[in-house]
Amino acid sequence: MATTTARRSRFYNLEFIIGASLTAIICFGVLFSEVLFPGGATKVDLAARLTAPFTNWTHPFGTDPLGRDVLARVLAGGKVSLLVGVVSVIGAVLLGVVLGLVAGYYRGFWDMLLMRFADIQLALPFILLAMTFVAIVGPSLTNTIILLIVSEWVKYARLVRGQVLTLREREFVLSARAIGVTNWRIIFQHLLPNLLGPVIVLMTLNVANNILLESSLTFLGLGIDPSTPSWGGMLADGRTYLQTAWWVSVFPGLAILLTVLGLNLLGDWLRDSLDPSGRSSRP
Amino acid sequence: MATYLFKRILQAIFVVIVITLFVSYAVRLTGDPAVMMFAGGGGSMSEADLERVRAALGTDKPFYLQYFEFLKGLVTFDLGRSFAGGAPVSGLIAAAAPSTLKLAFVSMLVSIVMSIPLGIWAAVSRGKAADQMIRIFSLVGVSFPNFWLATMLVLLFSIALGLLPPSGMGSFESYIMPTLTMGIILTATNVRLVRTAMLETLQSQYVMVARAKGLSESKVLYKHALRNCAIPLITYFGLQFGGMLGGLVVIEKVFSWPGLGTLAFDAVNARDYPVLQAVITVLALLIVAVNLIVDIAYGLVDPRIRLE
Amino acid sequence: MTTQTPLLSVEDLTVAFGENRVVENLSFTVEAGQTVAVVGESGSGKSMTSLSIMRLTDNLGAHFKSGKIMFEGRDLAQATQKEMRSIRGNEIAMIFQEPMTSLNPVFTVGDQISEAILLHENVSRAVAEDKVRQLLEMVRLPDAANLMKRYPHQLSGGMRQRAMIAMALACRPKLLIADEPTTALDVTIQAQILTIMRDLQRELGMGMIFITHDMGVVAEMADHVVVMWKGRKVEEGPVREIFANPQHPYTRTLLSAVPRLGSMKGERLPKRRPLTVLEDGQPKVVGEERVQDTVRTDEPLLSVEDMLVRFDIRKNFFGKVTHRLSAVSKVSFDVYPGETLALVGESGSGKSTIGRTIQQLQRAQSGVIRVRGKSFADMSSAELFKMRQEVQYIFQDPFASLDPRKTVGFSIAEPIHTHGLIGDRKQVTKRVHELLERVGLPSAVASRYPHEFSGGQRQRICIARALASNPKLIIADEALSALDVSIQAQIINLFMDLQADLGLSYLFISHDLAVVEQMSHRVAVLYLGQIMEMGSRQQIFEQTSHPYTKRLLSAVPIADPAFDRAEIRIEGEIPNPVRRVGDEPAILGHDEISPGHFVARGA
Amino acid sequence: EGTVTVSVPQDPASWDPIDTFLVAWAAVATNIYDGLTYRGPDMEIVPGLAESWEELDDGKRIRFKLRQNVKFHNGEEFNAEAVKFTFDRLLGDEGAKGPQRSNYTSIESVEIIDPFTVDFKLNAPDPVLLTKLAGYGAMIVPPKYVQEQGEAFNLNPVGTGAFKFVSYNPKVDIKLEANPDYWGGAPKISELNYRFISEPSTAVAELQAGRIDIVVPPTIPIAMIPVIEGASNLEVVSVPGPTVDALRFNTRDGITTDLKVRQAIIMSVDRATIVEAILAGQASEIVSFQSALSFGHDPELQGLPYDPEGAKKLLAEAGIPQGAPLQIDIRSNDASMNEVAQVIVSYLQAVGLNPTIKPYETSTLISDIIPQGKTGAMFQQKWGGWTFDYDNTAYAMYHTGEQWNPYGNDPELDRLLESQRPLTDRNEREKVLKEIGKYVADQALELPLYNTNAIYGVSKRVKNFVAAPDNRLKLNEITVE
Ligand SMILES: Nc1ncnc2c1ncn2[C@@H]1O[C@H](COP(=O)(O)OP(=O)(O)OP(=O)(O)O)[C@@H](O)[C@H]1O
Ligand SMILES: Nc1ncnc2c1ncn2[C@@H]1O[C@H](COP(=O)(O)OP(=O)(O)OP(=O)(O)O)[C@@H](O)[C@H]1O
Ligand SMILES: [Mg+2]
Ligand SMILES: [Mg+2]
Repeated sequence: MATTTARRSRFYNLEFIIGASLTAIICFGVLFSEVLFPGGATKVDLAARLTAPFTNWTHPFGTDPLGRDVLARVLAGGKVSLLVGVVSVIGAVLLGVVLGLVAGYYRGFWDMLLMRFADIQLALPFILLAMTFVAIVGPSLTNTIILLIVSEWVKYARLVRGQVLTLREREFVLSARAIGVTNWRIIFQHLLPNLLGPVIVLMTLNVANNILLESSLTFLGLGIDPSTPSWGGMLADGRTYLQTAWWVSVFPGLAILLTVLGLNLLGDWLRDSLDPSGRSSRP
Repeated sequence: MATYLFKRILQAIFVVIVITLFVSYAVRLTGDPAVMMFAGGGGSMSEADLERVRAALGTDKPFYLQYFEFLKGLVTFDLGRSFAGGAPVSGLIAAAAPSTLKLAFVSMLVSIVMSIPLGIWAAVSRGKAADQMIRIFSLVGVSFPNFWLATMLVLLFSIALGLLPPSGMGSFESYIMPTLTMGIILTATNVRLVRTAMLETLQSQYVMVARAKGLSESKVLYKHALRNCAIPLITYFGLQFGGMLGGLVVIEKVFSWPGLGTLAFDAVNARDYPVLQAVITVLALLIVAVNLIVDIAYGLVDPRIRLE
Repeated sequence: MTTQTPLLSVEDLTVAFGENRVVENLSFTVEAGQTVAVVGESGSGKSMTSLSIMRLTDNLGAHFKSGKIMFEGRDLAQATQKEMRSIRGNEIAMIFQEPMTSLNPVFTVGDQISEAILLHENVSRAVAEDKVRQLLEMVRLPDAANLMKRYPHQLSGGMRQRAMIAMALACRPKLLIADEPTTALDVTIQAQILTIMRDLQRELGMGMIFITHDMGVVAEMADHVVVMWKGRKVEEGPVREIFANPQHPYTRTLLSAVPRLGSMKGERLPKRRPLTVLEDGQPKVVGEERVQDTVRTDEPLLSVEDMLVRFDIRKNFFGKVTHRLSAVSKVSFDVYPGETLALVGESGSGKSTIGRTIQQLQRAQSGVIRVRGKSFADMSSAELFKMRQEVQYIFQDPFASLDPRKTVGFSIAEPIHTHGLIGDRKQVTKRVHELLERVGLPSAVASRYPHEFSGGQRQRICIARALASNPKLIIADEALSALDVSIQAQIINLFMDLQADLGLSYLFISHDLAVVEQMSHRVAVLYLGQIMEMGSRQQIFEQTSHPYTKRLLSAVPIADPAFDRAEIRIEGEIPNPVRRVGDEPAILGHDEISPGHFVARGA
Repeated sequence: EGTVTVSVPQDPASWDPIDTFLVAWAAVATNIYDGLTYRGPDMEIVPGLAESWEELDDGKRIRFKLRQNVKFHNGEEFNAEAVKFTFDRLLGDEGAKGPQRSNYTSIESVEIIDPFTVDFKLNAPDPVLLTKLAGYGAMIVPPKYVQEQGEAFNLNPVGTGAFKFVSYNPKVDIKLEANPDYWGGAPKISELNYRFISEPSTAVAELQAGRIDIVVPPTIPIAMIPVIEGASNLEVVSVPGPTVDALRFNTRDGITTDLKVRQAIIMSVDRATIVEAILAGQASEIVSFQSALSFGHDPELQGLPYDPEGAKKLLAEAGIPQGAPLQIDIRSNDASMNEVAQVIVSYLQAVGLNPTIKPYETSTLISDIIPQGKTGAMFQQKWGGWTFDYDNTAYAMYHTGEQWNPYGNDPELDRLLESQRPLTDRNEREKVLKEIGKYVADQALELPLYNTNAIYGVSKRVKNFVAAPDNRLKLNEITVE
C-alpha cells in the first residue's frame, strides 16, 4: 500500500541525493587535497600575494596575503575543520542526548545535579574554559575536540531533557511502561526517536558553529599551528582583508556553507525518515 | 511553588560556589596579574617589584584565603576593587551588565520575532521555494562568523550607505547593527528549529480539530501548534540567552559595546581576578535565573509537566 | 421530507491516499432538520467522508479523485481553505471520533470551547465564558465553572468527549457531523446528550450526520441510514426500512450481530454465541454456542482492597492542596482466574483510574492491590516485571497509547520482546501477523504507522498488543467501543475463546451494557468513585437493586426504530467529585443482600 | 575651536599616573598632565613644568627651576610642594601598589629648595631620568586634590595640562575640554574626546564614517592601510616608532643552544622581503633589538646577511639533520606576527628545518611562558622601548636574572650592561651600548626582525597634525575645519 504520494517521495529522494553527493564531493576534495594540489596549501609565494580570484588559472580562487593558493587551502583546511566540526558535534550529541534523556526521564536527584552542572557549564564563558583547559592539558587537535564536546553537550542535554519532560507523560510511554518495557528501552526506543528532530537540526547547524569555534581557539592560543590551514582560521585571518581582498574569507565561508548545506539536507532526510506522520501528509 | 523556589535558590548557591571556585582556581594557573601590570610599557620588572605589587594586590596569600575573602565580599556586597585601575568592581558590573542585558534582550527579541514566523512559514510550505530560501538564509547565518557578518553590515550600512554609526552604544540607531548581527545568527538556528518542531505538531489531531473550528490559519499555527512544540524552543531560547550573556565578547568588541563580555575578556587578559570572579558570579546568577524561568515555563506551557 | 434542495449533497465522492481509495463513489444527501446515520464496517471510510466534507483531508495528504460536496449551493470540494474557514465551526461543525487526542493538551477545556464562540460570535470574553459554563452544564459535566480551568489530561474519556460535543454545539451549526460522539459515555449520559442534540436539531433545523456503531442509537436518532462497506455505500434508506428489511448482505450481517440487552435473561453464566459472518456475499452463522463456565474460585488472581485515589486539583502558593478530587474511594473487588468482571458506571466515576492504578500508572493514596495474593508492595522487581506481562491494560484511547514513530508491528511485538516470550525473529513476525489476523486486520498492515488507521483499527491493534504477551488478566478499558458490531462480536468471541482455552481473566470496563450482559460473570457498578452494586451478572441484570443501576439499565437504547421510548431528561444538581480538603465524601458501606450481591447502603 | 575625536585601543581604567604602563594611558594623559620635562614628536627633551635644570654632585643631584603661575585645573597652584608630593607619593606606599615606581627608584628624595626650586637627590646617576620625567609616573599631580579624593582620583584626573578632564565612561570614552589658561597657550580646539576601540576594523570603520578623526597606533593593521589610503578624506601618517620585534632564541635547550644554528636561522630569513611584502614598507629592518631612534643605536652595525646557502652549510656543520623540528612561540592576537611567522616558517623550511608555530594567548606568553623559561626554540618578543634608550631594553632582555631573560647568563654581557648604567657621559655610555649591541649580534641571541612604524589614521579635516613616534600625541596645536 503506497502511503507516500509521488511528489513527496521525489522531493524526499532529491533531498537525499543532493545532500549525499554534496557531502561526498566535499569529503573527496578534502581527502585528496594533497593529491590535487601537492604542497599548494602551504607554499608561500610573496610575489603572488593577494591575487584576485578568477584572474588566472594557477590560482582560480586567488591567493591569500602570503601568496598561498586559496582553493588549495580551502580543500586542505577541510581536514582540520571537518574533523573538529563533525567529531566534536557527534561527541557532544552522544553525551548530551544520553544525559538529557536520563535526567528528564528519571528526574529527581540526577536531574537536579545534571542541570546544575549545565548551569555551571553555561555560565562559564567559553574563553575561560578554553584557557584553563589548555593551561592544564596543552593544545592539540584532540584536546580541541574534547574541549568543544565539554562545552557543547549542555545544549543537547537541556534540549533533550525539556522534551523528555513532556514525552514521558504521554500515553504511549505509559503504555510501554505498563507492558513492562524496561526504562532503557523506553528511553531509546520510544523517547529518543520522538525527540530527535530538533537534535538533528541543531546538530547539523552546530557543525558550522564548531568549525568557527575552532578558529577562535586559535585566537586564544589554544589552537593549532596557524600554518595548518582550517576554514575557521582562514576566516579569522581574512578579517582585516574584508575590504581589500574579500576572497580570502569568503571562500572558506562558502566551504562551510556547502558542508552544512549537505549535512542539513541529509539531516532533514534523516528527520523525515524518522517521522512517519510527515510522509503521507504532503499534498 | 514556594518550596520549589527555595530549593532552587539553594541550588543556585551551590552553582555559584562551584563555578567561582573553579574559575578562581583556574585563572590563577595561567598567569600572574602582577606581571600583567608591567606589561605594555618597557618597565624593568624585578622580582622585588613583583613581590611588592603582589602584596598590594593580595595575590601573595594562599589561595583559600583569597577565595574566602571573595566569598566574604559576596555576602557583604563588597566585591573589592579591580586590579587594573582600582575601580570598585560593583561599579564596573553595574555599568556593564545593563548594556549586555539590553543587547541580549533585544537580539533575542529580534531573533524570536524573525524566527517564529519564518520557521512556521517554512514548515507549512515545506519543500517549496519559501522553505528553501529560508534554509539558505539560515545556512549563511551559521556559516559565517559573527565578526564577519558584523563587518559586512558595517560596510554596508555605515560606510556605503552612511546610515548607521559603526560602533558605540547610545542612540536607537546604535542598537540596530549589533542586534541585527546577533539576531541573524540566532535566527539562523532558530528558524530551522521552529520549522522542525512545527512539522511534528502540524500532524496532530488537535491541530485538525482547531481547523475544524474554523480558526484562522494563523491562530491554528501560532496558538495551537506553536504552543505544543514550544518546549524545545523555550529550551533553546533559554540556552541562547544564557550563552549570549557570556558569549557576546566578539559582538561587543566589534561594536565597541561596553558590556560584560568585554569586561570579562579584559579581566581575563589582565588577570584581573576580582573583576573576573564578580563577572562570573553575575553570569552564573543570571544563567541560573534564566534556566529557572525556562523550567517554570515548561510547566506553564505544558500542564502535564510537574515541577519537582 | 422537504422538496427544496438538500442542505448537503455528496455526489460521487472518491477519496484516496495516493492510489489507495478509502472512499469510493459515495453519494448521499442530508436535508435540513434530518439525521442521516452512517453505519458500517470499521475502516470503511466513514471518518474520511466526514473529514472530506470539512475539507480537512487536505492536511492529511488525501485527495479527491472525483466528486462534489454541495453545501448551500457551493461545491466544498472546490472551495479554497479560506472559504472553508468561514464555514467550519460556524456552519458545519464536527465532533471527532477520538476525543482524547482531539483536545489540545496544553489549553484548558474552557479555553478551547470559548475560542470557537469568540471566533464566530461577536461576544465579549466574559459572555463567552459564561456560555461555555452553560454548555458544560448542559452536557452534564460536574463543577463546570472550575472544570473549565482544567486541562484535558485531567478529565476522563467521557468527560473529554462531552467537552468535544460542547465545542461542536457551541456555535449552533447548520450541519453537525458527529463521528461516534457517544462511545465513551455511559448510557444515562448518552441518552441525555442525544436528547440535547435532538432538541437543538429541532430548534435550529440542523442537519446531522451521525456516525455510530451503536444500532440502538441509530434506531433512536436517525431518519435515514447510509450503510458503508469497504469504502462504498452498499445500502441506503429510511431508518425503519433498513431495520425492518435490510437488503444488502452486509447490512443483514451487521444487524444480526447487534447484541440486545435482555437477550440473556435466565442464564446464569455468560455465553459464547455463534457469529454471523459474510461469506460468499451471504450472511452465515458460524461457530458454536458455549456456556462460559470458566471461573475457578480457589484463589483470586487480582484482588483490590480499599483502593483510594485522589487528585490534587487546587493548591495555594505554598504548595498546600486546597481541593481534591476523589476519583476512587475505597473500592474493593476480586477477579478470579477465568472470570470476567465488568466495571460499568457513570462517565468520570473512576473506572479508568482503577485500571491505571492496578497497572501502577497511577499512585493510590491507600489500599492494597494483590496479584495471586501477593501485594505489589511486597513484590520483588522480578515479580513486578512478571506481573506486567501477566496483567495487560488496553488503554481507553488507542491512538494515544501507540508510539507514533513505531510501526504497529513493532508495537505489537514489543511485549513479546520485552518478556522474551519468543526468541526467534521470524517466529515473532509470524506471531504478530497471527495476532493481527485474529483481530480482523490483514497481516500486511504490520508495517504501517498508527496514524494511517481508522479509529476501530487502532483499537484492534491495541487489543492485539495486549494479547501478544500471553497475559493472565486483561484490563480492557472501553476496548470495543470503536468497533462495528460484527467485528465487536468477533472480538468478544475471541476473548471468550481465550478465556475458555487459557483461563484468562478480564476486568472489562464498558458502557455497552448489552455486551456486558453477554460477556461477564460478575458486574460492578461504579458511581462517583464508589461501588454501588456488585454481583453476578444475573443478580445485576435481573435482581437489580440499586436505583443507579436501575436508571442505567432503563437508559440503554433499543436497536429498534419502532420502539418509542419516553425521552430521558436527567435534571437537577450534577454531583461534584471535587471537594475541599477536609470535606471528603462519605464512604458508603455495603450490604450483602444475597450471596455475592452487594449493594451500597443509603444512597 | 571644534571637537576632535581620537580612538585609542584600550581603556587604561585608571587615570592616576602611578597605576599603569599602558601606552593608551600616555596617549590620553599627555594632554591632561605635564611632567617636569617634555618630549615632543621630535624626541628632544625640552622644558615642561620645569623651566630649566642642572646636574650637580656628579649627576647625583638634579636641580629644577619650576615654571611659575601655573595652576592645576582645579585651581590649585603648581609649585615645589606639588613636585615633592608627586614623587613622595610615587616612591611611597601609594606607589608601591603600582608598577610605575620601578622606573624611578634612582630617586632617593626630592628636596624643596624654595617654592619654585626642587632638588632631586639620586642614589646613583641615572642617565635616562630626564626622559623618564617626561612621561608616565612622573606626571605632576595636585597634592590637595589627590589627598581629598583618595581612590576617586583614579577616575577624576586633574593636572596642569592643555586639556581639562570632563567625563569618563569606563570602556567607552573619556572627554576633555580645552584649558584656556594653559601655560603653553590655549589649545586650538575646544573639545577632545577619546574613545576606546579595541577592534582595529571598527576603529577604521569609524574613521571612514567620519566619526573619528585620529586613530592612534598600534591599532591600524597593515592590511587596512590601503583602505584608508583609498578614502579621499583620510590619510595615513606614519613615523618610525619605538616598537621592535624579534624572535629570541632559547639558548638553554635544543638545537638553538648552538651558535651556528642561531646564525643559520638568522641567515635563512629574508627580512627585507618581509618588511616590503608583509608589512607594506611600514617598518624597517633592525640589526639589534632597538629602533633607529634609540640611544645606543649603531648605524654601522652589520647584521648577518640573507644567505640560505650559507645557512644550510652552517646547519650541516652543526650536524643538524634535515627536517629538525623547531618551535616558534608567538602571540596569538598579533595579526602581523602571525603572517610573518608563517613566512619565516617557509624560509626555515627552505633550509631544511621543520618549524612549527605555537600561538599563545598574550598574557600567558608574557606572564608565564617567557618568564618561566617554558618557550620553544624561538619566541616572539615585542618591546615598546618608550624611553628610546637601549639600556631600558637591553638590561631587561640580557641581564642575568631579569624576568624577560629566562635563558641567558653571560657574565660578560652582565658586566657590560652594568658598566654603562652609572655613566653620565653620554658619549661614553653610547659607546658601551653599541658594544652591547654588537656583542648580542655576534652571539646571535635573537633573530632581529623589524622596527614597526607608528601608523596613524587621520582625517583630513585635522590640520597641523604631527605624528608622535611614541603615541603620546599632544593635541594643543592641531586645528580642525
Ligand atoms: N493517513 C492515512 N494514510 C493511509 N490510509 C489511511 C489514513 N487514514 C486512514 N486510512 C485508511 O482509510 C480507511 C478509512 O478510514 P476511516 O477512518 O474513514 O474509517 P472509519 O470508517 O471511520 O472506521 P472506524 O469505524 O474504525 O473509525 C481505513 O482503511 C484506514 O486504514
Ligand atoms: N490526572 C488527573 N488529574 C486530575 N483529575 C483526574 C485525573 N485523571 C482523572 N481525573 C478525574 O478522575 C475522575 C475519574 O476519571 P476516570 O478517567 O477514572 O473516569 P472513567 O470512569 O474512566 O470515565 P469515562 O467513562 O468517562 O472514561 C474524573 O472526574 C476525572 O476528571
Ligand atoms: Mg472512524
Ligand atoms: Mg475512562
